[in-house]
Amino acid sequence: MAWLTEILKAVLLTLVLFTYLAVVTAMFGVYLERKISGWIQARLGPKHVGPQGLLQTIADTVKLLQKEHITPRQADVLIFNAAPIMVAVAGLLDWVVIPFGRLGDRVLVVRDINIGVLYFSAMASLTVIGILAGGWASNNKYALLGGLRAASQMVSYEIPLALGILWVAMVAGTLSTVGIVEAQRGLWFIFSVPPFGVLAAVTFLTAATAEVNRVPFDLPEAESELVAGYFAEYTGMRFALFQLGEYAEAFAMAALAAIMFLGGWLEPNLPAWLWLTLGIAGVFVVVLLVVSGAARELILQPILILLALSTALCVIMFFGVQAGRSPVLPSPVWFFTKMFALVFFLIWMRWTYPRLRLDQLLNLSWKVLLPAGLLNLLITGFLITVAR
Amino acid sequence: MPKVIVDWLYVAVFAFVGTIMAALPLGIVWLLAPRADLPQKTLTYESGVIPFGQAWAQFNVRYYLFALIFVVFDVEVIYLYPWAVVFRQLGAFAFFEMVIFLSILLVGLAYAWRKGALEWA
Amino acid sequence: MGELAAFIILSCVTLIPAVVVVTSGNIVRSALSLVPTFLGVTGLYILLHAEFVAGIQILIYAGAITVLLLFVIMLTAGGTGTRIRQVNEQVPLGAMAAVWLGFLILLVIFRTPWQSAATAAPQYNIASVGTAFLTDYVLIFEVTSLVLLVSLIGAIIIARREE
Amino acid sequence: MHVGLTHYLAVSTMLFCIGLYGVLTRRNAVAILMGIELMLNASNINLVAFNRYVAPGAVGGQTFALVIITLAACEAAVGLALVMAAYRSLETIHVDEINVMKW
Repeated sequence: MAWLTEILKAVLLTLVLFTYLAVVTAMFGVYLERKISGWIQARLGPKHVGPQGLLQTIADTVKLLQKEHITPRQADVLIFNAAPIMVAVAGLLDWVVIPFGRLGDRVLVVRDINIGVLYFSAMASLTVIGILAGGWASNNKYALLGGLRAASQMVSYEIPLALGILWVAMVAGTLSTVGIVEAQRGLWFIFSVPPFGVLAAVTFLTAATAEVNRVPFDLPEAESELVAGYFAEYTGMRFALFQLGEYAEAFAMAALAAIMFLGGWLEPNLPAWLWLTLGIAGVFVVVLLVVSGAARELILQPILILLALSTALCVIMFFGVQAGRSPVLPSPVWFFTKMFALVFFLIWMRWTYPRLRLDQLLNLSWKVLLPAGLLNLLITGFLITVAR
Repeated sequence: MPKVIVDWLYVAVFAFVGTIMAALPLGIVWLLAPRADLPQKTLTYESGVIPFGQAWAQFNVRYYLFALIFVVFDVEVIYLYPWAVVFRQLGAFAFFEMVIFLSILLVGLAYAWRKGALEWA
Repeated sequence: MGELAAFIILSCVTLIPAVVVVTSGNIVRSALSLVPTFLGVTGLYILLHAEFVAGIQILIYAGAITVLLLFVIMLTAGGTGTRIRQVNEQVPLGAMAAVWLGFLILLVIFRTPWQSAATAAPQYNIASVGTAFLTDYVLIFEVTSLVLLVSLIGAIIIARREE
Repeated sequence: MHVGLTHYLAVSTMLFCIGLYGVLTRRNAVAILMGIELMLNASNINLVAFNRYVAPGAVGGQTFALVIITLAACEAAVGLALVMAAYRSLETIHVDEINVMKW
């Protein structure tokens, strides 16, 4: 009965991963988004529920659970209900191949599927159907228009996304996510074959941002034009499921970027003196900010916190490397650090760039990213072939 | 059991249990949330304006053109995956095969570009 | 035991939505029912150890062709198709033809003594598929790109006519 | 009971016939294309099954399945472009109403 134990294990892992997605990506993700957005706009963000507003999204979830489900009279009820579930499940399935770290000989991943990154892009492509179905089933002009816009945008950026993934698969020579991380032991892929690694990373991140419909590529949801686009008619928990799927996917993209370009769970392999220099520089800046009184400025406080955290990391790393420990910190710490750094980057982009127009958006995908991605593949392939 | 089967058994269980987990909050809402059917409430939302006609009308054909180009290039990408994994072992020959493959497709992209199929206007 | 159970479940996941695809009066529901069918076929590929084909099946069929079909439905009939008769007058004839053909093929299949070579499950991987494409089937590989080019150009010309 | 080649062939036959039924009875051109996709899927199951049971060492069947997936995508792209063209000049996508040879 080997398969029965496997199914039981799989069910348990599903529960764990779903809880992780609901708590870490959806709830904490929304909290982070609101808090960081607040900081960038020099306001406080959520503050009242729990310490620093940490429990705000939990309160929101409880509120959403008590909201009435409104189904528009003219909607196709079955598809209307199935669409958010499909989007959420597609977001969940992305995470099957994401490795969180490595403890001893065990890699912390649900399954290291042989065709890992291909699997990832296949699952990411399923979201489009859920969005299109939801937009259509609402029988609302804005929703359908938003659904069509979202679908045409997502399919346009699926190709550059795949090209970014392929670049990594080519350099690593494998499609397995664990294999890709292991292949970066010497050098992270963002630095390999310079400058083409950076180019591939930029292609991937741009396409990933568009794929999850985030600013500056948020036309489908443009709240000022389309009243939230394809989920205009969704209320309460169904709306929350769409959000869950979207945040799960956004975090999965950040996680995949960390795995493919930033070495995943691997520790940065820097000499002790560099850690020390970085740490001292960090301490210096923090002290300068506090002494000069600039730290009392609201907008500088989050920067101060981030700076203090990274300074602490540098100092810990310095002492760890001095003591000859390797790795100094458990690997999941690094994975999450990199993933959250990329999530922070996504939120930062949101408040830096204005929304693109539809024609600009499509031009960027088909006329810039696609040729650039293909050329990047060919040139890197050529270099690798020559180097042999 | 072979690794492939176990891998995808997990995927199947994830899809199945994930669906149940996602449907669960909808069930909780059914238990907790109030229900009051008012004709105004289930009206299609169009920013307060009384909706006219069906939403299920026609849209611009350009959406189709982009979907079309996407399908062709998505198919092209599936050939790149096996190539990316093995071209190192097969050497220069495999590389130039892919160059030919891609240049034929780039002709298609150039054609679409030239004919304005990539414009949104 | 487990294999048979998985096979039966996957066959149902494939065939039941397929029946919905061809019988539903609502064209959008038909198109959306294609998704479970394609995923069921993906599962059958997995049972046959063809992992790479399975991944491509999801990526192309479920992720691209279904989207294309949905686009065309929404750009032409839209949901208005829900209230229009979807079948022609050939239903009895078509059903007879399908059942008869199915019966014949099944008869042939069950009466043929197939030479099953495999006992142990083979281990396929993406590298062997890639090698096959780049060595034995290189002509097919290159011609495929021509087919893609021709269909891209043809479809653009047809879809853009009279603009 | 062991799952063998005949099981897969039987399932693929059924899928093929369901697709055939759809092609024969539908008025909507898009629905006819869906039927064709089902039939192509059935043939793909056959190819992969034969690969696994008759020639397990080679990958020819899988390669051909990939080629058929490619052709299915091309067929869908061109077929649906025809549907769009017909719709724009004749305002219908029902094949029993498209009965002029020239327009």
